[in-house]
Amino acid sequence: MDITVFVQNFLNGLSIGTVYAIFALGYTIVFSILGIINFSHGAIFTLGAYFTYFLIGGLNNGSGILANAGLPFGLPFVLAILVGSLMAGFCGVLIERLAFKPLRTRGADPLLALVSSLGVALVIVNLVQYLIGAEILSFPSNVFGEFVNQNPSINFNFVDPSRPIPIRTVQIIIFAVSLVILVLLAYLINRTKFGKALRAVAENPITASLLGVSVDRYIFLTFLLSGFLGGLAGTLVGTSFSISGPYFGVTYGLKGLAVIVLGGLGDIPGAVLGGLVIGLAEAFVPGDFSAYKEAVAFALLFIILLVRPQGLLGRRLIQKV
Amino acid sequence: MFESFFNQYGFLMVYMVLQATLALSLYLPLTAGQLSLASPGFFALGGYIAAVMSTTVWATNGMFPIPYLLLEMLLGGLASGLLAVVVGVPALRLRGIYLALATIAFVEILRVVSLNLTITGGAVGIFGIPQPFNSSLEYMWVALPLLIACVIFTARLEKSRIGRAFVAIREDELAADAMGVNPTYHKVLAFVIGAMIAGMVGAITAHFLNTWNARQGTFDASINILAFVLIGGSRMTLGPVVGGMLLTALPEILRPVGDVRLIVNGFLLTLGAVLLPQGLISPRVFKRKKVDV
Amino acid sequence: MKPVTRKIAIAFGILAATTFVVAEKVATPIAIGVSVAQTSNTALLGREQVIGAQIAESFFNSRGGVNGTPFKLFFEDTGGDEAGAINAFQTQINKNNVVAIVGPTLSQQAFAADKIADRAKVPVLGPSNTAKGIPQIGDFIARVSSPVSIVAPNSVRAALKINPEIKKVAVFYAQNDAFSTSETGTFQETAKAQGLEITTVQRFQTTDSDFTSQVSAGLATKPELVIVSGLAADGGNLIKQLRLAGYKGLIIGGNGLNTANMFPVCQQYCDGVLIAQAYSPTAAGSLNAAFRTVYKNTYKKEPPQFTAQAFAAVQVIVEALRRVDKAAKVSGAELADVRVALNDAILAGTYNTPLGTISFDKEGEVNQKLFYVAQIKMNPDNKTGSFVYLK
Amino acid sequence: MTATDFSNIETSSHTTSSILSVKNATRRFGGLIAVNEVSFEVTPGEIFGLIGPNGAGKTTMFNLLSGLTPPSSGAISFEGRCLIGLPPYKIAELGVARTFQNIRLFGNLSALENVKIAQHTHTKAGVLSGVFGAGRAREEEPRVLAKATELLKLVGLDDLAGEQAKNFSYGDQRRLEIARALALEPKLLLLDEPAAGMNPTEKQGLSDFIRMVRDKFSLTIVLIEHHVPLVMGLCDRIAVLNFGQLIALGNPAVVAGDPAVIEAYLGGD
Repeated sequence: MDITVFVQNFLNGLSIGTVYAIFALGYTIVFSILGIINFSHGAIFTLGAYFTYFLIGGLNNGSGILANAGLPFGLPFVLAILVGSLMAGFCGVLIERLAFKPLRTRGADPLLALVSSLGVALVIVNLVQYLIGAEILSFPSNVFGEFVNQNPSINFNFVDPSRPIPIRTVQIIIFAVSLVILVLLAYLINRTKFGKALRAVAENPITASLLGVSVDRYIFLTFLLSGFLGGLAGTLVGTSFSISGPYFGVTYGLKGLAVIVLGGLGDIPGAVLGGLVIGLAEAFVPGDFSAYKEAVAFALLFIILLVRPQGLLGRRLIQKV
Repeated sequence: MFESFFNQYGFLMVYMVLQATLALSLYLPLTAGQLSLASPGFFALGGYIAAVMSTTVWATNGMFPIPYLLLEMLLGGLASGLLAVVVGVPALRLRGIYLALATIAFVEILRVVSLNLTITGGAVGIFGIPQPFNSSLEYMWVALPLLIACVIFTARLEKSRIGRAFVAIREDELAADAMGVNPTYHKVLAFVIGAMIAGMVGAITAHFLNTWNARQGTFDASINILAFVLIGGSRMTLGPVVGGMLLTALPEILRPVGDVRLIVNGFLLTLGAVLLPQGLISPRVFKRKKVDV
Repeated sequence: MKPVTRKIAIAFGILAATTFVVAEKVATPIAIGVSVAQTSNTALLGREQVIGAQIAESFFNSRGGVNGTPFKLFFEDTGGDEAGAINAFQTQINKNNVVAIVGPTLSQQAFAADKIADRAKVPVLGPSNTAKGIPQIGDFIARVSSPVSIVAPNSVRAALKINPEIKKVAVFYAQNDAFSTSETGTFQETAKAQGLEITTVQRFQTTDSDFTSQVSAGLATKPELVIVSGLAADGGNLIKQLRLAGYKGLIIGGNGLNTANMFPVCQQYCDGVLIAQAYSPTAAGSLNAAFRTVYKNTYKKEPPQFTAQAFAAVQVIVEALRRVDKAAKVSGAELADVRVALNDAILAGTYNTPLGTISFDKEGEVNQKLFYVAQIKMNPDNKTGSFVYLK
Repeated sequence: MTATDFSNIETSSHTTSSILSVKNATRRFGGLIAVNEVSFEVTPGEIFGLIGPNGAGKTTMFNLLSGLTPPSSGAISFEGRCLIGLPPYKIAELGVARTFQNIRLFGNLSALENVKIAQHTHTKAGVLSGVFGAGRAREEEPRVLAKATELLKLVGLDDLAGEQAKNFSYGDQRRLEIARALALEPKLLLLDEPAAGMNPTEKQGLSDFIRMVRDKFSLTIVLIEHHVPLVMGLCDRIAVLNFGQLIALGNPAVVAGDPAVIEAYLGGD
């Protein structure tokens, strides 16, 4: 492969891969604590993008019942993205209280969480459609500031000066933001009391509660963090590509599942690795096979599961006899 | 009044029956403890077989002969069963949610492949599929017997030696293994029978919808069918049947609600899961009567 | 025979014996059905159609309806799938007792649902079904949406007029969209017929947003013309990413991109894109002017093609109804008779719609006189723009 | 004296008449060696005890015998047939049945169903035969029911045949597990702590019961047990494991006097 094309594909893969990773982390921490898959995580992704869009003062150009509505104020983008993601986080908590907690207290089959969160996802998507509309919403091109607006792509010359590699500036920003988030998250989980407790709860909720960790409080915080990450990923993708409507998060929701299972369910480094692997694999699909790009994540998932049934970094389940 | 009801809801009633049968295809592997979401893949395959056969090999101008429809169901079932063996033997080593995701991967791969083949008609799919009946309702002649046959088959299987082996694996795979039950064989068997049902339902549905395309076998369908089984009840044959019928009818029942009907639909789904953790139909409902007496 | 089986058999026997006994009458106001995708991920298109139909409803009712009798539109959501379309059609036919149906949104849905209406002898007018074979579903099926094979080639010729040096073409299309896959076939045939070399065919999905791999692979073949068949969100993103990756040549957008919804997606990068149109907001004609004004007053932008087509579909039914009504009063007549007469009237007429003058052949295929090629001109705000009609 | 020396003695004296032969069986879990070079033989008709402090590797040994865990090295043969590499259900088919230390009944199923399932290897009915109640199933089902009922009666649970296993008392669950294992019609029965959770009366009854079962079904029995008096009174021979190694093997009197055994029990637990 031509080195220029290779470098370009590699950078593209990293950029989308880190977003996959952030999104998938939201899935995986919930799984690590409760052993359930939250199907509404894709809808949270959508919500995060919508929240941020309206918080920066964006108007609804959709045809829902809130057509042409908007907030009377506009926050600076950095603040809006934080508040918007946090609001997504609280939606995650709300979902936990309404759809998961009742199941947990009844000791229901964990599979039911799939159905109850599916219902929630259906509500969110159709509520957005009803209130906002099915139309596409776009962030203004100067949302990352004037520099990005004036220089929408940057040419890199580090391989062959005669053939510069154009990379979208937004992609570079997203990559940088994602890296910062991942580092912060690594710190949070490995170094803080919250992180240690989180891991303890993930390891064994019963022991953790005996050790004095308030399991309920950590479940609350986990869903807050999960929703925050989902909403953040949604906003990042939204600024890069525009919000394509209420079904914006659905494809990411599905692909995120592939990411976490590929990496190993409930495994935090695994989600990052899975995101990067799938991002890169998609970027390196040869042009002639672009038809199959959509299937790459799943083909990879299928093959890797056959070789390593517990995913790349997952621990093998040892059944105690 | 009477026949206008059947004119309006004839399609829906047959569709409910077909979807209920499809729910059994997911229920069967679940009786052996295997959460497989592969049903829509086999459903799509069966449909494609019927669509291709009836528009090319057996193309007719008038009514499509019913024996050919039955033959297509047989072919769809067999092809799905065969594919299920190929996919099931490696995939069923996976457990729980890993298996679920691997089967979703299978459905997605099949979908993308069918988008890219000429024989499946790409994104447009296959249309103008010959009709064996004059109205939607008449499909009941095939759909209902298939459902009844599948219900009886499944219910009786559960009471038989093979069914006991399935349930033993669901309860405790390791103990079942130690009691002389070959887990792999029985898991694949349950998966294959489920796939065959899905393939047969697909073959009928292709004629019933008059068209077939890649959107028939998707992740969304996987999750819907799972909801059929869990809301209906995953411990008795009747559960998925009731769940499949009810959830298929729900968006239509809610039609008078207007614009917010899918919001209500989603809300009811969550409510159903939360309030009926055992599903609508559970063995406990039946047992309780016995204990009281 | 077990008792249960016998009961079922008896029920079927009764059913078979009692089809079509009661005759419904046409109500006042006259019921016309509109069944498009108001939910699901196809709703973006369906919403545009609902708006077009609603504008037509108030527009024509305020102009006397059907010779003085008002008509009423019944909206039944099809969702995005085939079964939903059939259920919606069944409700229109048997519960709302409509004289005709406008819908569904997708060609795949039409293949399923139109058959049902045809059997019930209810005329269907497809507002946006462009796939091959739609009018051939049955005698009662027609469409106002021109098949892609007619719309697409104009734009290739227009591109060559702008830049006769073009030799190499890269083609991109949304492979999960029925319209786009048919359209790209036509584009590719046209390009070959014009002596152009197709250097690459890249596929994507309408649900994608990241096209960097397709763009990289496509631009590696050094094309001088790029042809994109897709829908607003994906097509817009693709065009933006093509430009940001340094592509400077001409871009042709398929008919799916003929919507102002694309502008906020590709923003300033939409500028200069050639679009094959079945509807141009700037087209001449007093009716189009009136339609455009109503739309712009409410939605502050140019009406999209889907809206115009839905408007035209309702218009065709209303005008045909007027002719049927002149022969014999429609309101209160036998519903079944009106449906048959209406179908004949639809196919017989010529209609001066916002799409231009249209008529139908005896199969129900639309004959549209005018097609347009427009070039996108973006406004300085980068969120709005216009389609500038190319002569 | 080392474990290896024991095995040498054993192999030379029991080669021809043994039903079960374990040679240098070893199982590692990561760095931990759960079973280390253990060798012993069991003669037909024998009641063979396997004892040792907690964590000595007894249950791991059972898992090696029943195929649930493959040995890292070593050889295990049953009636002269090598068991290495065979999946558990194959070993069960050959005639090795077991119970579990942490009872693994099919909790949601009735006692009757639990026992029926274990007759799987002795029935052949396929899918169609089972569904139509014809062919093999027609002949097998009454036989399966009769046998299950008989076994439940044997363990005194026939009154509770229709009850869900998870609702049983601890002792009843142990009995049901034995009935289920017997339904396999085994030649070798592995009992993992059958007396755990039983009261003294029940324990006394258990000894008689195990002997009765052995005689009635001509079984060979290997059992793990903590309750020393029970083992001493019941077993023909005893093997003692400590930290995965075989430290003593012989008849109860000999083993009880072995200094290594006394050391293991006093020093260990």
